[in-house]
Amino acid sequence: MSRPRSTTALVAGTAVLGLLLAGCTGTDGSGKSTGAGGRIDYLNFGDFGGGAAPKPNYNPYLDAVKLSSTLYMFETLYIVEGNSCKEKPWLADSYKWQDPETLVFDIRPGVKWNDGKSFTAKDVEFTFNMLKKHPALDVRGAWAKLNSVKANGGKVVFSFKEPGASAFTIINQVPIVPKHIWSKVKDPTTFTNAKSPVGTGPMKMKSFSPKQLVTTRNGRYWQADKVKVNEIRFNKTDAGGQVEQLKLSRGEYDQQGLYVPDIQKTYVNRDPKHHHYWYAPGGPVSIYMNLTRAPFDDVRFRRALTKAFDHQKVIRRAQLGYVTHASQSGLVVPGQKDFLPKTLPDEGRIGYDPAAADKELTKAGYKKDGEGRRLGKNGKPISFSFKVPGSYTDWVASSKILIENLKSLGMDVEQETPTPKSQEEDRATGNYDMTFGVHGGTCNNYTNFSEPLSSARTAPIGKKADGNQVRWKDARTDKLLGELRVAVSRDRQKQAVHGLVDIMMDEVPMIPIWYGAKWFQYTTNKAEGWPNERNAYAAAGDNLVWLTHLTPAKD
Amino acid sequence: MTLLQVEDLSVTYRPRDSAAVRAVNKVSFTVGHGEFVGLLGESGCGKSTLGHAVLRLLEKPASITGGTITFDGRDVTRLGEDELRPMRWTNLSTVFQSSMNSLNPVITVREQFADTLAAHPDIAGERVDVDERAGELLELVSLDRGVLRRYPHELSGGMKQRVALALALVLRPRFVLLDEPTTGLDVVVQRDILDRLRELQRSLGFAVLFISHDLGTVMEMADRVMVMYAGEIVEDQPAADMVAGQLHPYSVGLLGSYADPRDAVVDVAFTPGRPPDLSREHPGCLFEPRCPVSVDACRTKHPELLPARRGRARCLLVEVAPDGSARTPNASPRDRSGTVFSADAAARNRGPADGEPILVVEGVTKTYRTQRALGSTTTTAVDDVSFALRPGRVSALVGESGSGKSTLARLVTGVEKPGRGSIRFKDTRVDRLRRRALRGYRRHAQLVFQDPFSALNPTRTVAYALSRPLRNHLGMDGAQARRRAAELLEVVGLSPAAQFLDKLPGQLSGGQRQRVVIARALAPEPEVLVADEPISMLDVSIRAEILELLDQLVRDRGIAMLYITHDLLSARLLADEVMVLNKGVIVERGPTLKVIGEAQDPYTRRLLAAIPRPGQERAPAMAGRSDGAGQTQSLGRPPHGD
Amino acid sequence: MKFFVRRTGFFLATLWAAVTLNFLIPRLEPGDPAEALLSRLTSRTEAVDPAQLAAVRKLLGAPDGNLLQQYWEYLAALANGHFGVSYTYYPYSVTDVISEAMPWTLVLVGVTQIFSFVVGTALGAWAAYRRNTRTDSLITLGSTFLGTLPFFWIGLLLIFVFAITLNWFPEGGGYGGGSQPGWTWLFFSDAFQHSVLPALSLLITGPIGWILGMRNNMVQTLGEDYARLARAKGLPRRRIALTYGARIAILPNVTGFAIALGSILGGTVLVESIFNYPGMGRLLLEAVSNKDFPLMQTLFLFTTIGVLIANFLADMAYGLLDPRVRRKDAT
Amino acid sequence: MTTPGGTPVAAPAAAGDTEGVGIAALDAGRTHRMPGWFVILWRNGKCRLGLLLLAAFVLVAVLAPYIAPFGPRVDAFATSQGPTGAHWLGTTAQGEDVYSQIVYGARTSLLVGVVAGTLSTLIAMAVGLTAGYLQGFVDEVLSFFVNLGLVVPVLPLMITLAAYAPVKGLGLIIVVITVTGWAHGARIKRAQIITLRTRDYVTAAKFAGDSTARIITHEIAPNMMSLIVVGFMSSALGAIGAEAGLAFLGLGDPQTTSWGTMLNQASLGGAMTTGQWAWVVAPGLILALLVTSFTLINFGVDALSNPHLRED
Repeated sequence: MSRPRSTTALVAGTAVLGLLLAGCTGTDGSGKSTGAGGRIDYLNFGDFGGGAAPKPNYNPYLDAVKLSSTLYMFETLYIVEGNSCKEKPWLADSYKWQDPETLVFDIRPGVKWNDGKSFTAKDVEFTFNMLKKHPALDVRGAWAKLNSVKANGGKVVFSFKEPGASAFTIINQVPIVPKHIWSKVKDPTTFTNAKSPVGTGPMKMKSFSPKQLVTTRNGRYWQADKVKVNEIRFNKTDAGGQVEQLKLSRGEYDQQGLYVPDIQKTYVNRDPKHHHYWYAPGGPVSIYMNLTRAPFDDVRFRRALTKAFDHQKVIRRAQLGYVTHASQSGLVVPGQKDFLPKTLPDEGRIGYDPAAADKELTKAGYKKDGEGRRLGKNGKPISFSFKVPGSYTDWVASSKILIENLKSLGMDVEQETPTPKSQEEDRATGNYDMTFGVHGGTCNNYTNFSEPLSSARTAPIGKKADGNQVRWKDARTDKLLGELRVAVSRDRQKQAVHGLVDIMMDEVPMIPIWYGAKWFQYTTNKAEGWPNERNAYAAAGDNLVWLTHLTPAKD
Repeated sequence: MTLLQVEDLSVTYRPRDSAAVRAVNKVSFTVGHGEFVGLLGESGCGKSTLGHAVLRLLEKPASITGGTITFDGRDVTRLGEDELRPMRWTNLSTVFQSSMNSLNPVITVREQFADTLAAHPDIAGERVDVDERAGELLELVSLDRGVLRRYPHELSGGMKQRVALALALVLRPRFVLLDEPTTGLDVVVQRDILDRLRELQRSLGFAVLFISHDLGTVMEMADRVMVMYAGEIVEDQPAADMVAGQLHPYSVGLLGSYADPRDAVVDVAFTPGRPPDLSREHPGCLFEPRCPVSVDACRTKHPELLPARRGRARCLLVEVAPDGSARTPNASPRDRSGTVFSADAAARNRGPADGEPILVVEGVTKTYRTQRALGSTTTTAVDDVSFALRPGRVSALVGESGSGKSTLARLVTGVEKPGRGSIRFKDTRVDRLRRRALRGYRRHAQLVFQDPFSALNPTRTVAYALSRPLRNHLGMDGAQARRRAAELLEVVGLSPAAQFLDKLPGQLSGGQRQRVVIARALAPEPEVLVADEPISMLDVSIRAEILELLDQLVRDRGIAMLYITHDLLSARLLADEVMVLNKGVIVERGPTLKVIGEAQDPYTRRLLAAIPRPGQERAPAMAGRSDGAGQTQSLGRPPHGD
Repeated sequence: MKFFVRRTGFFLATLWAAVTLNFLIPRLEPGDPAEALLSRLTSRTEAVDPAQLAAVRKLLGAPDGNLLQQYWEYLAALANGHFGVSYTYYPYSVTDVISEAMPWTLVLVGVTQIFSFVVGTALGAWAAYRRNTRTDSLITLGSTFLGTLPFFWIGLLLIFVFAITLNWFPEGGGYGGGSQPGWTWLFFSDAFQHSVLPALSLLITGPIGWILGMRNNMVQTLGEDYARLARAKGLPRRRIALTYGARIAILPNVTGFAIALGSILGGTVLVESIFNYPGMGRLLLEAVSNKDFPLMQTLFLFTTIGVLIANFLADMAYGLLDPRVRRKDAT
Repeated sequence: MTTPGGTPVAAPAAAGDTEGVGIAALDAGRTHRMPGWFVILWRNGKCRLGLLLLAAFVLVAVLAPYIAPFGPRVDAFATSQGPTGAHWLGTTAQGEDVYSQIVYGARTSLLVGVVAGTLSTLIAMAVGLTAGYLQGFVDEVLSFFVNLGLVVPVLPLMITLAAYAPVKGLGLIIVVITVTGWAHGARIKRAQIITLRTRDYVTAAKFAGDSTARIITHEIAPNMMSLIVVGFMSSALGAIGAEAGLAFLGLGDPQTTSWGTMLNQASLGGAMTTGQWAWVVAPGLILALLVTSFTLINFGVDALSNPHLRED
């Protein structure tokens, strides 16, 4: 970074003032500090949520307002690791499908709440039944599937209204809270849990200020031996893009999840040895076509378009190389490549081939006229709009490249840049020709496919659809989704997913372009063992998993 | 014994964005110890600038560009502000033109005395008792000591003026410059203050330079009078001598503007034209274009201010007078036709006095309610007034400011509605007209305004102003209206009309504007004309000109006119019948000569006494003034900003 | 009496209008607070989970019923002083959140406003006192020039120079992460350090309006007859400048100052947003972007009341300071 | 953001018999073809500089496609570059040419200034003139709205409006600025018309049979010209500043190239961390330059609004 010399003169006048007030700022980021017992003294993490003026709130169900430290204090029965979607036993040892409608967890013995009380199956039973009583807390919608939850000795029995395979990830996203505390809470929906929150997690609260939240190691943790961090300090990250990027580049955060332009230059190059990032792929950002309108209702047209887009240019130019080429399959690869049919070439990525696209379009009956305009079936030049939220500058830049691609095929495409809100609204009500949408990206493949494709989720044009906003109606898809929903075994699941992937590839209800990136930066000054591209044992969001992998830095 | 000697003093305004103006040009004069010198001049002649220069109070863009001001042997022009300060107020004291604004509004009267005394400890004494000293002075000017505790806004105009006078005398100065000290005050108050002033001057023995446009006052008060025209002193004579015989033709014209309304034949002179533009060079006599007696040499030779008789004069004709006598040969303005307006006692050649009235006002009463912070007060502006207007005849409504005469003008023209009583125009009840009908009525009843500077829209040409009533009331089209507008201009004496049609009001002199205003009033060929003080805002030298025009119109067109004025002289000149209005009530009425000649009501008599008759034993101060403080401002064209 | 009734009437009517406006504007846009809140949490490359949305909606009791009904409930709640629960800071009440932010804004903006006013008025008076001299040109042109610089841009440059390049001051925030808010010296010195840059950015442009206003008023009063008479009286220049110039010229500035104090929130949004200052301005921006109706409405309400009170005080102050208006209606 | 005191008042004229000077200035105005007010503006040195500067901005805005080397949204260049020969002010994080954006940004600022300035002047005139001329009940009602407009906190209102309007774009910004910015002008114009409506020439126009509307438009409005110009100037200036501020806060239309959006994107795009000072400094300076031109013109406009000069 070049510092203009002239600023020296500029500030000379105020230097006196500055000296009077001198004193350094910010958190000390670079010092190495490995304390007793081979543990790391503390780590500086990024934001802890809660808005501009955070208030203590450690109610794990108040998704929108709880502070991030909550994620380190409460745990779930299993963790479905977000990268490869592997199931990791956590507060439960193991599980078994007694029958397709009954799931039984064996509770891990010896787990203690951080107040010293034992964690039991009763706590799980209490937690789920509390959510039943207060639907506002049931943020994952568990009780849409559940019939009852009962503790049975060291076991907890979940019975579902119908075969509940697809609910597995949902059940395991519910943090378990202590019955002995929460049963006394009058109204858990307004309970902030602000005073020494009791959980099973590796960290517990130490102090809170709106600028900094400090958690400390929970010595009673059931896998305390794996936690090598004495303290995690969460720092309010609200100074706006530039300053936070700057702090990051100074190494003031040991872990952070920021959008950083030109990260190689502004972050990694500052300390290539210790500054690292891993932008794992998330849900695909796809081109949504309004399937009720011509020519998007023609599968041959859609299929031709899959080759029409220059993914690489979008990735390189508009997305600064932070993202990867999305597979047409709808799955996130490479994480979920196990679910892909082995026969699928290049994991479903379709390359840019404008000549082929042109040929296919012509073959499908979309000829060019004398002026090079692509004509629709009605003989009129094809003309439509591409809506993109105006304030998402990278999306706008991406859409420009995509529109250029379409224009080079002779189509007249106009970019429209409404507000994000109205773009969402238009997409939900079907008031668009072509636009961007995001789908999938979770470990629950049923959700991944049913949200964008299930005919049950869609709505007529003009009505708000909470899913399937492309308006895809296909009996085969619905049938496959039905199978997937109840498929308990991984093989059965794969089978159904294969079918859905085929639909994505052949019928092209939408065209994934790139995978949204999960911003994740970390330094290895103090701690090592962070998940990354080479060792993708967990996703950035699996904080409990990677926290138990961190070790003090060796050098 | 000379106290103040001004030698070749010139003052120039150099505004940033227009040409320089030599407002005062090589003025020389002296003021002796204890002498009372009057400086007479019409608006724009440079008299106030001269006053400010003498006090060294000029501010940018004006500055002294030549000459000396010697006070008590010291050249004031060479002194720095710090050297000047001890001289101020102890030697050179002043009362400003607009005393309404010459007291600091946010501190009490006492404080304004106190700071003056504190600034001059050597004269006032270190431990002067402010209350005692100031109180004493206030009593001198007939004010209660309690005034000391008041803020300026709590005082009336007259009281403020007295305070200013008292303040001017607090350090017993040797010289006091009085710049129009009573302009804008009511007659009686003026009279009182000036009497007081003269007494004090005699008893305290300070010298006075009294600047005023008010001829009567100056003549009465001053020992010696200087007349200023276009930045120069044109005449300087002992007051008595000047009354007896003016040297300069301009002075002749000025003094000729007055007459005693009680005389059987009343002649008043006027001097057509306007002062020259001082941003340009003029080779000859500056008064030449307006001079009734000029000769060829006047056009090329600039006259010097030379001794003449017991004073001085700046006129070639005086210079060449063979015997050096002061009497200018052939200088009687009466020799030049069209510069005198006269009325004699005989009945005028007008409509019959008992003709059928065209407009009848009956028992009209109008009250106003003024909103105050707490409650409201009611004022009766017009109380049970009745009169009638007849074609070809002029009825004058005479009264001071606040007498209700302007309210009557508004009632008659339908601008306002009376609370009680009726106003009938032919068969129409004017007091009941609404909107459209009112517009129709105005085709028949028009108004001539007091202030020609405000009555014409500065952004609209003469042709536009005249064409509006023609188009609206007479339904003329553009071309017709323009033709008719030209004819109207000729009627009011603006000839050739083509020269005036496309001018903006700013390019016309006050008199010309008033003619345009009259032409506009005539445009719809009204049967009733209400003239609200049509001459009070004009310079004295041209007033009679407008009266003559009005007289002619009434005679030629058989218009019924309501002439509203505070000035019995002009009423005498124009009206057939006079009604004297005091506090909303008509106190005296009758044929003009009878009311004026045999005034019964004390109020009428007081008004009569206010008319200056220079040279006569008792010449009460009162001439070109009227109601309201706003007048001073609009009397002249507005001062120019930088 | 009538004056008082009119004034109160205007006060209430304005309040009502502001409150109504405040109710209506947020409802122009589609979407509800639950969506806004969740979209803040989820990046735009994640699909929002409908179950989560439904839960949050239940939690916040998202507006239902028709507009009129909502409006009545809203008015009734306000009338009872129930400003509601903030959506962003659920389950904390709006007053909780605002009361925490208010001191920051009041201190930062209040202090700088007072300072700006004092310095600006003094400089303006000085320029008028020395009018048409080099001092005058320096002050007038200098402040005119500074006045043209975009205020938020100055803020950015200050951060760039003093925080990023020189690292003398923190880049933003009200205090550092290490210090715990409280009545401790440590915290105050930390808070002070954090306030230097935002205060500086306010102080660079703050006095300009006062300087020019004061100078022009005073040049005008010094040109009045009373000031000229004061000169003629031979009063010392200082006395003329102070009693005949500044004393009168300051009156409109005082009124302006009261109003400026009232509109603190209005002026503070940009500073607080640039410097992440934990005050009401940033709270407002956040409330707006999160569709936190209760918070936004309350902030808006407080601001409007602040302005109204300030206007009222300005009227009063004018009456006290200027003997001329004591007798007149202040309308 | 708020500057007290309003438009600076020019020093009043020195007292004295200076009528001749005033007449001379106005006469001189008439000898030119230009309207009198323009001549007075042009004669003032500072104001002339301001007018020339503004003219330069207008020229740049009109000729933007010829002056700017690239389109404002052409993102075909290397991203986040510092100033180079090809890109005088460097490139944005999206690879757009900063200099070209500066050039095109002039269009936005001027457009906002002119359109919002005109609109709020028109509203202010319509409301102020009607209220002031008609008085009575109409005045009460309109004055209420004016006072309301004056006390409603403007910036928060702007932010709320800008954030919640269902459409984004320059049009919205202009509407928001207009809606929030007319009250002050209306109040001044109302006060002015109250003094003007009692002028004799207005009464004279009534006597000449002119309608109320005609009196307002033909008799009164021309005499308020300088006030209207002043009002327009300050509204335009306010609008330009407000647009930049709103855009900086990210409430503008990011697809519009304006100096405010540039600053917003520079801020988001890490211009400071990547050391691209030109990207940050240039939009601010150029905005300051435009404001300067308005301020300079205002010096002349003050001479216009000086009552001594304005009245006939």
